[in-house]
Amino acid sequence: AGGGERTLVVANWKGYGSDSEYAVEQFEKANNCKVVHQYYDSLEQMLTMIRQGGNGKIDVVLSNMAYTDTAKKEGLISAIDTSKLENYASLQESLKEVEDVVDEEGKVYGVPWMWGTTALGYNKEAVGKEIDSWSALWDEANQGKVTMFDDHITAVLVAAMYIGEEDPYNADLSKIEEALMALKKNCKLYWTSYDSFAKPYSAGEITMGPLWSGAATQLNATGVDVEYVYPKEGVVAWTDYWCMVEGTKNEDLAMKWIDWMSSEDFQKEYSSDLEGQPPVPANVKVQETLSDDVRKALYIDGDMPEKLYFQKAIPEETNQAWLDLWNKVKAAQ
Amino acid sequence: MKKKYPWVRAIMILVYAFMFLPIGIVILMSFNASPYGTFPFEFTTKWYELLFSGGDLGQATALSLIFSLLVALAAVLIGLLTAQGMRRIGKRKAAVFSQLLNSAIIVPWLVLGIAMLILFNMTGLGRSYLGMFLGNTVVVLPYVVLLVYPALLEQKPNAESAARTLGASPLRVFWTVTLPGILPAVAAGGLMALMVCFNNFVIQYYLAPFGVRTLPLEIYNLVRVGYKPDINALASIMVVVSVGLVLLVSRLGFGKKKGLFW
Amino acid sequence: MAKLCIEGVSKAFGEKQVLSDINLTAESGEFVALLGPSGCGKTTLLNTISGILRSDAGRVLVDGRDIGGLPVEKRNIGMVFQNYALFDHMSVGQNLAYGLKIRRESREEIRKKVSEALEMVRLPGTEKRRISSLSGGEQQRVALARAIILRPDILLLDEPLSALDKNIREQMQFEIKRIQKETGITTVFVTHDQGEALAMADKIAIMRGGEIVEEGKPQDIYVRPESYFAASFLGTNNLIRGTYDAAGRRMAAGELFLPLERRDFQDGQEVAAAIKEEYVHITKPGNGLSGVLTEKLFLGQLVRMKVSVAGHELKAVAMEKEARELLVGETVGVELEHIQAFAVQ
Amino acid sequence: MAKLCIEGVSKAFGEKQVLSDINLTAESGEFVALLGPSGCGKTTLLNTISGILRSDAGRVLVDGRDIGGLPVEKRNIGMVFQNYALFDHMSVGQNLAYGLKIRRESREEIRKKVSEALEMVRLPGTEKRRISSLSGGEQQRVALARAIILRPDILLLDEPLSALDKNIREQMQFEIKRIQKETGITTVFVTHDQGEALAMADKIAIMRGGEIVEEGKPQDIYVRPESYFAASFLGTNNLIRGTYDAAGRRMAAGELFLPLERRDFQDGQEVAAAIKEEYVHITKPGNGLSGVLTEKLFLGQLVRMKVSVAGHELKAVAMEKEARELLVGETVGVELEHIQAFAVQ
Amino acid sequence: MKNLENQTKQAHSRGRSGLASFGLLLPGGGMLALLVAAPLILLIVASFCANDSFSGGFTLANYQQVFADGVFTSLMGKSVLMGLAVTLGCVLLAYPVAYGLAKLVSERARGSLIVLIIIPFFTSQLLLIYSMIVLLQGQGPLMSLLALFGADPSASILYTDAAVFLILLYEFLPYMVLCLYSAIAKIDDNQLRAAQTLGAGRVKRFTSVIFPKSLPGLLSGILLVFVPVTGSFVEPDLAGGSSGMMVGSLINSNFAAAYNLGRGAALSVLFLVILTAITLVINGLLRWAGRGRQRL
Ligand SMILES: Nc1ncnc2c1ncn2[C@@H]1O[C@H](COP(=O)(O)OP(=O)(O)OP(=O)(O)O)[C@@H](O)[C@H]1O
Ligand SMILES: Nc1ncnc2c1ncn2[C@@H]1O[C@H](COP(=O)(O)OP(=O)(O)OP(=O)(O)O)[C@@H](O)[C@H]1O
Ligand SMILES: [Mg+2]
Ligand SMILES: [Mg+2]
Repeated sequence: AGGGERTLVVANWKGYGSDSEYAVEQFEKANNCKVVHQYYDSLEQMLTMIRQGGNGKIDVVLSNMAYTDTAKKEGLISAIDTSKLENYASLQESLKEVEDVVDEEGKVYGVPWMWGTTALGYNKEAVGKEIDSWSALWDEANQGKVTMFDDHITAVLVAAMYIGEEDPYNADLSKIEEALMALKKNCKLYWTSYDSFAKPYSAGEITMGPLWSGAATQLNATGVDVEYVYPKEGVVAWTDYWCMVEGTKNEDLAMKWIDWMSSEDFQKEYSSDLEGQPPVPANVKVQETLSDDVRKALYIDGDMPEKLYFQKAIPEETNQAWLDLWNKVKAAQ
Repeated sequence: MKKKYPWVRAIMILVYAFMFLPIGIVILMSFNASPYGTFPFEFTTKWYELLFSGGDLGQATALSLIFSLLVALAAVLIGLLTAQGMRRIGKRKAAVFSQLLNSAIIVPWLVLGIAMLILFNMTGLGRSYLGMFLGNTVVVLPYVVLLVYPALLEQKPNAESAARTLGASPLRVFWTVTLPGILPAVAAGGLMALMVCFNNFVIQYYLAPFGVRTLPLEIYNLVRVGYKPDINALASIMVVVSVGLVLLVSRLGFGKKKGLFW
Repeated sequence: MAKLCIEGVSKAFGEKQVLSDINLTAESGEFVALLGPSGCGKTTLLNTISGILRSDAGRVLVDGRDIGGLPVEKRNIGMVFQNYALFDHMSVGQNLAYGLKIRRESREEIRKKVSEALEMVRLPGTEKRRISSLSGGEQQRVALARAIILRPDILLLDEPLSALDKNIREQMQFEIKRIQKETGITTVFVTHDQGEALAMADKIAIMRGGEIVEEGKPQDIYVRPESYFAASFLGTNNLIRGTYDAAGRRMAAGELFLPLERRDFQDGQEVAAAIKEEYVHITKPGNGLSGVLTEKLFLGQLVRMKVSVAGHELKAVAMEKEARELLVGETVGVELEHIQAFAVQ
Repeated sequence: MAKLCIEGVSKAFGEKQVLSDINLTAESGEFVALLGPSGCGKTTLLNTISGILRSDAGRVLVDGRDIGGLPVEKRNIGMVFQNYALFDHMSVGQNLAYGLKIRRESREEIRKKVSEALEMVRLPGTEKRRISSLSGGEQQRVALARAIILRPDILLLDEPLSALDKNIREQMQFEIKRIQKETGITTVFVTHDQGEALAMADKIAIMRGGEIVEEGKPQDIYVRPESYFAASFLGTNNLIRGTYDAAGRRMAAGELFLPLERRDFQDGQEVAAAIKEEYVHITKPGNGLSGVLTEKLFLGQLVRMKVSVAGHELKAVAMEKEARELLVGETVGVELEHIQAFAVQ
Repeated sequence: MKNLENQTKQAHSRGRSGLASFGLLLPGGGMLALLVAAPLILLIVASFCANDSFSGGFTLANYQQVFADGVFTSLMGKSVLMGLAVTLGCVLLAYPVAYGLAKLVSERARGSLIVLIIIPFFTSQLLLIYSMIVLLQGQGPLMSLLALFGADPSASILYTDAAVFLILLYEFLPYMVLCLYSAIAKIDDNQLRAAQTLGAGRVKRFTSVIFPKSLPGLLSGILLVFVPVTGSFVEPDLAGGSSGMMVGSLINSNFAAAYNLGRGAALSVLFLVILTAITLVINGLLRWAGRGRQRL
């Protein structure tokens, strides 16, 4: 390594594509620089990271749509000149420049990278029939075999879809509470991480529950059969955006990184790495060229669900209220 | 005296089995092909290959070991000073001080970790190596003192005075007489500190600088993406090495000196 | 080889006065034994000499030089403790070399001195042994060697033999005495075994409640003590109270009349007498006073007896041979010797 | 108040045979002292009697009843340990009441017995005291009281006095003997202080390497031992080797000829003799053998002397009075008594 | 012996020693003050502050909110029960083990056995929790074994409070063993023998000698077990199933899921106060029991 080599600091989840060998090596070679990853293990931590001492240290950060709004409002990330990105045009239009990533002046703060869903995963063999509705979670026949994602937002949204709320983000909390209490009776456990779903699921302790699409992909790829379906009531979805940290000294490199992450080469490679929990690539060209097997593995082979509720920024009070509600449900004996 | 208390012996065997059963599982799983620890068992060594093909796990282990060693070292040094000071101020005042140490043990790490983070953020120290080091040290310090202080009190009387009459300065007395006399307790304290720090997820979770991953944090991260049994392989190696060390040490007869612990 | 002078040394722990105005001199090469009941301040006195404790008042002079200002390690005073206080994490050789190494003597020198010292305490070639592998008596000798190897001006011994069995103890008494004579180091020896003090010391100082009551040569102080405390403390005594009869130059205790050597009492003055049991001689009837033998207990070398004389029961002791013919219940003659009498304050 | 019979008791720890075929009887009310060098198995023997250890072979009978099958707590055997083993988390009263409470005696009864027992050991009214506030001698008495309050059939004492000062020790010897007489409890007493054993016991058993070498009345065993070991172990001895001269009915050791009482040796047989130092009587020249006094050491009651006779240096001891006129360097007469001779195996 | 002790005391209670002792205690004491006391005070202050930046003025709102929905009270109750159960389990298992270590095993084996009991913790704690889960889960080794005796292999106790209990017991048993061992090792063998010759059987020996004399060790063991168990959250989250939540998770989620400093602080303060109170009560009860045994 030469003395004048520059270092690009990237913040992301661990094992989420960007830290794979091919991603890092190719970029380093092409740009004669070094790439260092900083991992966060929650999006709150991601925010705190940039807030405290992250400025000037972290150059690029991957953020969930729901959190770019906060980051943007707090001035933690800077606007991106999308015209300088070669691959921006190829990205899925519906994900670009949505409310949470642009400001009043129309400046763009996040470049879509991947998206995925939280739908219903189940063990077809154990359940013995096809499932197409969230109501299966509430079905007494599945008592003791159900799990729920231990996340107040997912929990509220799923419950809202189950009871048929028009706008899940403004649902009637008392009804939600009722539904979640009912669900608790059926639930064996609440899962918190990939492992805490995968282990009991593969051991047969549980047979169904809300699941990340990437998690389902990885499970299938490692030999554990799981059906992943989009329930008719709707599906929670999330999008991850690349953002540039305010005050970075490596703006050029950061832009190149974002471009590289959006590129066909990279996205295609990552999408085919089925054991790496790959979500759906935002690059349309990649989406089109994916093999049928991969499309199937990513659950984008058939019709996409009509009702796709993207996780978006919610006000602080709502967040606290949902959390309190979820804690109350969990605490109930 | 043999064969007295058969039920006590039975419970001992049971408890030791209980303590090493999960270890057995870890070792078993490190040779099991299934990444989720499910049966049927299928023998493989691929996790060991994966482990030795490099990667973050090795780095995290090295970091944790070095960090815990440093923390244990600092805790032993400060603990020695503290214990010596406690002995000098007399039993009654020392009792008050050990209450203070106790309180550092009983405050749950969760609460303490958060409270320290708030303090560090206020003082501008924030998440940093220094903060993580201080936090872990203060958490293990009481274990060291509570082991070393009684040993100091039980020191063979007069040996220190004897050394003085032979011309040794107080400092020299400490190094050549006091310290060797309490070495088993100091070793026990250091070991305890090492273990507690090596395993301390909570404090490190709150105080580690961003991007710095000690072994507990690394495993915590891995759990989110799905950890592979290469951790089991790592743990198996560590346990086998430490059990081997213990047995070796006892063979060599260091353990014979009454009570390596307490 | 130095003269030790303790002048007016006092020491209190909090309220408690443990040493009050102690004066004591040990001539160069002299062996002084400190004797006294438990808690009288013997250890405290040694500690103020060695510097482990700082006295509240008074001076400690070695060859006329006040060493009060020096820290322990600068005083060149050797000390042997009751529990030996050996460094059990070191070998015998390392224990002996400890002080020499601090003095930065050369390796060769150290090796030589260590082997000489071990020879002196009759443990040659034990340099490599672990302390824990030595018997009590051997440990004691190592402790002694460690103290004298530095050729201290003064050697202090704090009940060095009290943890030993009788047999090894007697042997060690002999060894210590021999080594002290050979090296000529001025020595202060604390014990509460009288036989030990009597057998070993050139001079005995008797302490009580933080004061030195009396000092003198062993036989003098044992047979002709100057204080009632020393008289009653040393040996096994018959203690008798009575009044002085100036005319008869004797004391009267009920019907028992004891002739006294001391004459400086007034007629009718209350007097306390101490007669050591071995100075109550029991003989054939007709000699001296007349009494009845009431008890006889075989102790091996000696036989302890009790004899009833003029309403008093006196303890007596005799060699087995002499007591052989005396039978319990018989009338016997009783001769008293060395009656020590003191005025009652 | 029971007869204790130990029949053929053996015990090994692993390879090491610690007791070999021990036979010992203590008559009802008898006070038996076990005497022997350190490590000879005294404690082990007591422990097999009390049941703390299980013997490998042999029987322990109390009044003819084999108690081998009973657990310790059912044997009704009292024990006093060297370190007292008092429950220091309880008061004196609680310590004494401990066994009574287990026997579910009534509160009234317990209170009465505790206060009586404390009276017996001369510590009345100390029920509420903490153990740590008692002196060594007082603790010893509490331990004794705790053991006898249950009126055990047998009382075992394992070096109960070895941690005490000489003065308290003598006092306690007397107390223990008195209490044993008063209660009449059959007692086995372990010590390695000969004076103690001689003064207290009705019978002494001498142990060596896991065997009982000899037993007998104190004075008998001391003065007329049947084994060379007992002869040389008890007291301070002059040990002399020589050959038997059948014609002269004496043994010859160099130029020294010792007349022997025992005649059952063959001419020229190798013989070992032990003469206790107090049976070497030093007198005016002319009596007995002729020797030269080489050393004299004042020990208080006794004076220890060394005398050179016919090329042998003999230890002698005498009362101060008798030794007074003997001067070192003078020619003296030496009379020997109680020469114990044994064939050398 | 007594005056020997005195001597060492003397050696350290001389002039200037006050200052030197202070110097020795400074690093340790300072760390405790700055890193334990100060943060806790800060936490208490935060719990009474209206906003997170310590500038909102005094308020009780945080505490009111904590008690508003009853979640805290029920979780606290459950956690305390779990804490008590695990502590009791540890005590019951640790006493025989500590006794065996201190009095039954050979000197040679003792050192190794004591170190061995903490060796499992040189792997990661999280890993041990997972392996316990593997052990307990349906179709896992334990259930498969039990199936041989006719149990239903898929009906495991995992994801119930019993599983959490077992895991916590596993994690904290060594602390209790070590504490009790150190206390029991100090008990004089002769005192136990003396009790025996005075007619005390096993139970009586335990209640009258071993228990009172190991009380200090027991108390520190309880401190080291009860408090962390009650505050645990990883174990119940992983193995407790849907009803497993304990109070630690509540505190954690208020700091991690929603950064609500005031509420989290109030929860922490309450938690600490309640735990301290319970610990004091247990202490008192045990001391009373230890003493009660000995009354005349
Ligand atoms: N550090 C101390 N603080 C308070 N009192 C003390 C201290 N050291 C000794 N003493 C008291 O001073 C007195 C004399 O103690 P010292 O140890 O000198 O006695 P001693 O003559 O050596 O007795 P022993 O023969 O028992 O060794 C005792 O009453 C003791 O309790
Ligand atoms: N538990 C044991 N295991 C192995 N050897 C033992 C044990 N207990 C005692 N011994 C050995 O048995 C022998 C006799 O020991 P015991 O304690 O009975 O001697 P003792 O006559 O009481 O000695 P002392 O006078 O020193 O108390 C000793 O050599 C001792 O080392
Ligand atoms: Mg003393
Ligand atoms: Mg013994």
